[in-house]
Amino acid sequence: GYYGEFGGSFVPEMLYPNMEELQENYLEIMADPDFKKEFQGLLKDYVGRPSPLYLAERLSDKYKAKIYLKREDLNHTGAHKINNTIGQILVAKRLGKKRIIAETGAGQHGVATATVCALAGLDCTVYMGEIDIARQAPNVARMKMLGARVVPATSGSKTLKDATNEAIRAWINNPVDTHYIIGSVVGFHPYPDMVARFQSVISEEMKWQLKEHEGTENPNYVIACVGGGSNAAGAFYHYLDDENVKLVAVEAAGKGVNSGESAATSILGKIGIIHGSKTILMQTADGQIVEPYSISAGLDYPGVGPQHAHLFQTRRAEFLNATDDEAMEAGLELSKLEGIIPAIETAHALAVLSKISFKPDDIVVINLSGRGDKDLNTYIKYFNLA
Amino acid sequence: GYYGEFGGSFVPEMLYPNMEELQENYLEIMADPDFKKEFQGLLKDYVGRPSPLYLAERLSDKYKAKIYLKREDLNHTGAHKINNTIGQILVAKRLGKKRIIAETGAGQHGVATATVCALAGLDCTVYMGEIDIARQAPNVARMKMLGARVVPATSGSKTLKDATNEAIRAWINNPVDTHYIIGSVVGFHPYPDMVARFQSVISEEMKWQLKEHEGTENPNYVIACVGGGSNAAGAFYHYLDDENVKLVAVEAAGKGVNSGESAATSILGKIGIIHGSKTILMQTADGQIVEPYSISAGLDYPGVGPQHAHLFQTRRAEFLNATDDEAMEAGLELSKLEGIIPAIETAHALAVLSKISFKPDDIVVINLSGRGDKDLNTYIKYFNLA
Amino acid sequence: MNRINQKLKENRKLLSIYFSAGYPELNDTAVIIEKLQKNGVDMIEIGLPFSDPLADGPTIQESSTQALKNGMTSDLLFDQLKNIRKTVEIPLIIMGYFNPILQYGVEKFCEKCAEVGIDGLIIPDLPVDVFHDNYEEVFSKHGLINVFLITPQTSEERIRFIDKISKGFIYMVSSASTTGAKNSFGNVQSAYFERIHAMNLSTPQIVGFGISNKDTFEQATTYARGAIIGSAFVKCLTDQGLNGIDSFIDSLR
Amino acid sequence: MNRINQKLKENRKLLSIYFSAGYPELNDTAVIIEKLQKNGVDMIEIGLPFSDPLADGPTIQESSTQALKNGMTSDLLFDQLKNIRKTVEIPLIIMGYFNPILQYGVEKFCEKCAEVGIDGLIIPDLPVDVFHDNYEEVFSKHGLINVFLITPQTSEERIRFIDKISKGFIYMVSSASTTGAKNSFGNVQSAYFERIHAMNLSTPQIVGFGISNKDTFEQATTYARGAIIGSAFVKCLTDQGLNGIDSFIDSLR
Repeated sequence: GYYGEFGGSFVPEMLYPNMEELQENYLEIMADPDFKKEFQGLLKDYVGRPSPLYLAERLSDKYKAKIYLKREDLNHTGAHKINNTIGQILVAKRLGKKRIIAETGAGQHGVATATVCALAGLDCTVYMGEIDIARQAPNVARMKMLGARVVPATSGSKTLKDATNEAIRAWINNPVDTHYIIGSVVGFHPYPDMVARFQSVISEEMKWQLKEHEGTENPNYVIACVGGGSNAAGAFYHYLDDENVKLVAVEAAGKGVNSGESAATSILGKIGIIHGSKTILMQTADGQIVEPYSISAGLDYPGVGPQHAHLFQTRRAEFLNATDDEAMEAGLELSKLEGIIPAIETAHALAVLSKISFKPDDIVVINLSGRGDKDLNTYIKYFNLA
Repeated sequence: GYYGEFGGSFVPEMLYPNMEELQENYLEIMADPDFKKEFQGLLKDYVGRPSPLYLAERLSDKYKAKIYLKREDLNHTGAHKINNTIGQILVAKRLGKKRIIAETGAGQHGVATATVCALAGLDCTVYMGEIDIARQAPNVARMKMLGARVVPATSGSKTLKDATNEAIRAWINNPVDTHYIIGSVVGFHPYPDMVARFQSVISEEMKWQLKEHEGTENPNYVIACVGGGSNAAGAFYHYLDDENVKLVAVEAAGKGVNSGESAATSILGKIGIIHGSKTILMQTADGQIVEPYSISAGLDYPGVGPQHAHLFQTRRAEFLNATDDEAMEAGLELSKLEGIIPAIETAHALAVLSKISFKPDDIVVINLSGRGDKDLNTYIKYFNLA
Repeated sequence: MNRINQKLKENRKLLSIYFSAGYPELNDTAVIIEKLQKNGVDMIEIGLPFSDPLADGPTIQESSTQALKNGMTSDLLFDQLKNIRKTVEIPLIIMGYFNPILQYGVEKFCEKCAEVGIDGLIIPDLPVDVFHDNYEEVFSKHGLINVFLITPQTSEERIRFIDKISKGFIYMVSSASTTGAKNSFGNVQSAYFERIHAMNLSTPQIVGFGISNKDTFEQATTYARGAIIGSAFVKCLTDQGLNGIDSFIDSLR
Repeated sequence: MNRINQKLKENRKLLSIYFSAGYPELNDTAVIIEKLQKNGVDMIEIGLPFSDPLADGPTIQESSTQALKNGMTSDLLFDQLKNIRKTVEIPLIIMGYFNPILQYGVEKFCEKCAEVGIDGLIIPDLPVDVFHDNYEEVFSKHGLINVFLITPQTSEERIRFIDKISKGFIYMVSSASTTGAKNSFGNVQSAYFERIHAMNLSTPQIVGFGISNKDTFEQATTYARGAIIGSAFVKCLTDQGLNGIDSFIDSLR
């Protein structure tokens, strides 16, 4: 349950039985051939995996390297989130759970959870900050179309962190027949490990796809954005032990790292505990958790997954960041050069292409974690496209 | 250029050279190994093909047959439209064209065209009815993000038919370096044939996928919605000669076939000429083209592709229809049973499941032509989900 | 001899005028025709309005739409024209899209044309080969000339073929465009006009599209037998009604 | 001997009260403590406010948020408590989430607790095993009792373990829930209370969560040594301020 000094299970006793049940069963369930078959089958026929590895020629020309995009945006529901929710719903079924709860920020994980609950015929409740409900109306509608209840989180800053709090509270209040599907590699053990394993299909595919395209499994760089960090965890997973592969995690710098409106956790955070996990965390000197800011609703989490904290501390991954402005321009650039409108989260990863000095034959894989349809309103306003 | 008595090239002389150039070159270009390699490569790495063939178990339980969904909704840009625009942009490049024009109704084909133009670095202008621009703002924004110009069609009823007229006029005014990417199996020869060939990848994949799942290439039924008819053309293509496979085309009945607000062309239409093609067409006794109605912006075309007219006339395909209400309920049902929110166009195809008497071991393939994200506002309003 | 062929023998540049039947008012059709003849116009294209006029620019589109709103139909047009030959001598051509004619029945349409004294048809979206294979006979039977278009992009081979099967004149589209008035022609048009002239075709050519005033009329008819004014005339009707006809035609000569 | 252990020896059902430090007003902390003692309360849980109180229902969440807005900090709390032992005899426990304590430094936090006369800590999100492995020594060194929670879902094996390492009392969470007042307990709670009673634990139990009035207090303490009232008391502070304290406590006995 630990990555170096990070991770663990700092949960209230009320959640101990649920945590213990998960910890004791998740690896066994995941190793079961029936589970594997069902999981792989749904990833293939329902999610649409493998997601392509696409050589972006015009982007490559511009940044003078061989740039591949791992197309998680093409997954069902439009982001990598579904890899994890498919996995967890199958775990929940095997644990005999009848109800599912989840938190969501921008609504992508909420949609991915509502989706798998519809598929499995399980009751679904999604907690979402009252403010996010108002500004992410289309995703709220998607969840309702899928039969989920969306419950507003009215405490705190009424965004992702508070939705997570509410989901945990809901679990405390209904511990027995309920499973909580966390959307990122955050929270207490075994969540960071379980979610990373479900997302590891990303780098698993990258390896054989790169082998097909380039004759080598290993790129020179893997670049991914990090909020909680699930897409990065999946993209890094099978490269962690190979020091030749440079791992680049990109955080949201908001209006500038030192502007007071940022989500660059690795720079601004200190070691602390959030949602049951010891990690790097944006907080006051007094240990109160600070609400981060980013134009992207999926990156404004005040912490980072414990494994990422470890990768940062050990320097195995390089942590860069991109401001709102840099991300928006990178999103527009990809749209115009490659015909792919990325999620604003993903656009942060693209924004560091200009900050790295590549060699011409460097192979770079950017994890294109999600599509930008959900962000059109933000793009429209920002670039005045209406 | 003809399907029975339907089809042909009823174009003004001003377009004769363009038409001739296309007619003389498209088959040769498409047969070229380089073209095939590039087309197949983009379908795989950029579009995300093969699209899965997904056995929808809960839907199957409900309708007592083995129901498969062909997941065109998982393609890049969210519908089958991209298969055709990828193909045509490669044709256009090989013809040395510098500018692309297209028409669009709901905006899906416009987005698919803007996408491939960004990818190819070609100038793109999309004609769209003034009314559709107002009600499909997100797709307009997507096109602009992708670098396309969106020009309002202000004539006639200011919707799809008129956008098509404007695109044809634009081509007449710029015949030399411009290619017109038509979005469906309509228009003059070679468009219906060329578009059907590009879309035929749908049934090509269905065959080997069904073989994998069921040990047979042939389903008992293939069901697809029909506006112009490109998704149906692709889904029927490789089954046309096998009379054991029942082909079902589903038209939009709007508020009822005889309500005066409908788009059920096969029932309401007569033989006539629209956009250069002889086909079945909704028109007045005096030969004026009638504006159809459907809640789905992608099905309200007053004609139908000439091949579909032929399939209707020869009874090779069965033409059914679904009203607005039936389609909306079917869309909600799929969302809640399978976690897939379909485009409202596609929902029409789903709506006939309750109208066909299946045998329990019947294999049914529904072409899930597009995802419903673009239709959320309509769903929200209709079901009062906000 | 068909009135068109007779007119083409006259030794001067022919002025032909297009307008949409039933526009501005439903029953203006015959009045406009009579006024045009009175003003010395040589030939008239009577537009049969269509809901989706692909080859037309905004001016003629709008006049078609208005004519349809006014209640124009094929039957009504024939009715409006039933006594036209009592007063009008000059060639009359119906210009319309193929679908309304197809719905009317091509043979029946031709019969009616002959009955009221129409001399020819221009159907922009009826391809030459389809006409040639299917409708030439019925047109001939009713003494109707079908007029084909050529454009700057039409190949020499195709122009020769059209020349061969044409029985009246060739409608020479001035430039790659839909209908609509221009103020002048440039070098591209001149080169095109010269190129066609140099082909020595046996069928006379009348230029259309983009002719709006005396200058463009003269440029267009440097080599051609005549020219057709459409959008500029429709615009005059829109702005000034039937009272503007006299001065409009006067300004062209 | 620690005041908690001493208090647990008294031969009556213990009433313990929770409130959030710095609420309703920043400097109410000491006053409330004194008033509670004066009213015969046996023990007090002083809540150290946290931005993200996972185990708490809306009432305590809101009081924490308001306390933070008022300017509450760990340092300020110790400052408010520095003279508390001049007037207050009953056991005082700080109840707070682990992150503020971790940021303060666990050892330094314990030192300050000892300095102002705090007797124990309840840290809901500090797991038993982490405490046991890392912090038991420093707590002991400063004479602090750490209080562990059990719930209806806690396994017998785990309860035995907690019983073994507990030095004061076990905080027996009445039901699967976050904090918040209930009006009564049902059969499920009774069975749970009986089940724990039958285990014959060596550590006394005090029940918390859902106790709001005389009835629930009595039900909760049928077998247990005492009960803790939190949300109901905080709600009383919200509604009536410090003036409501006397009658609130009075209504419980």
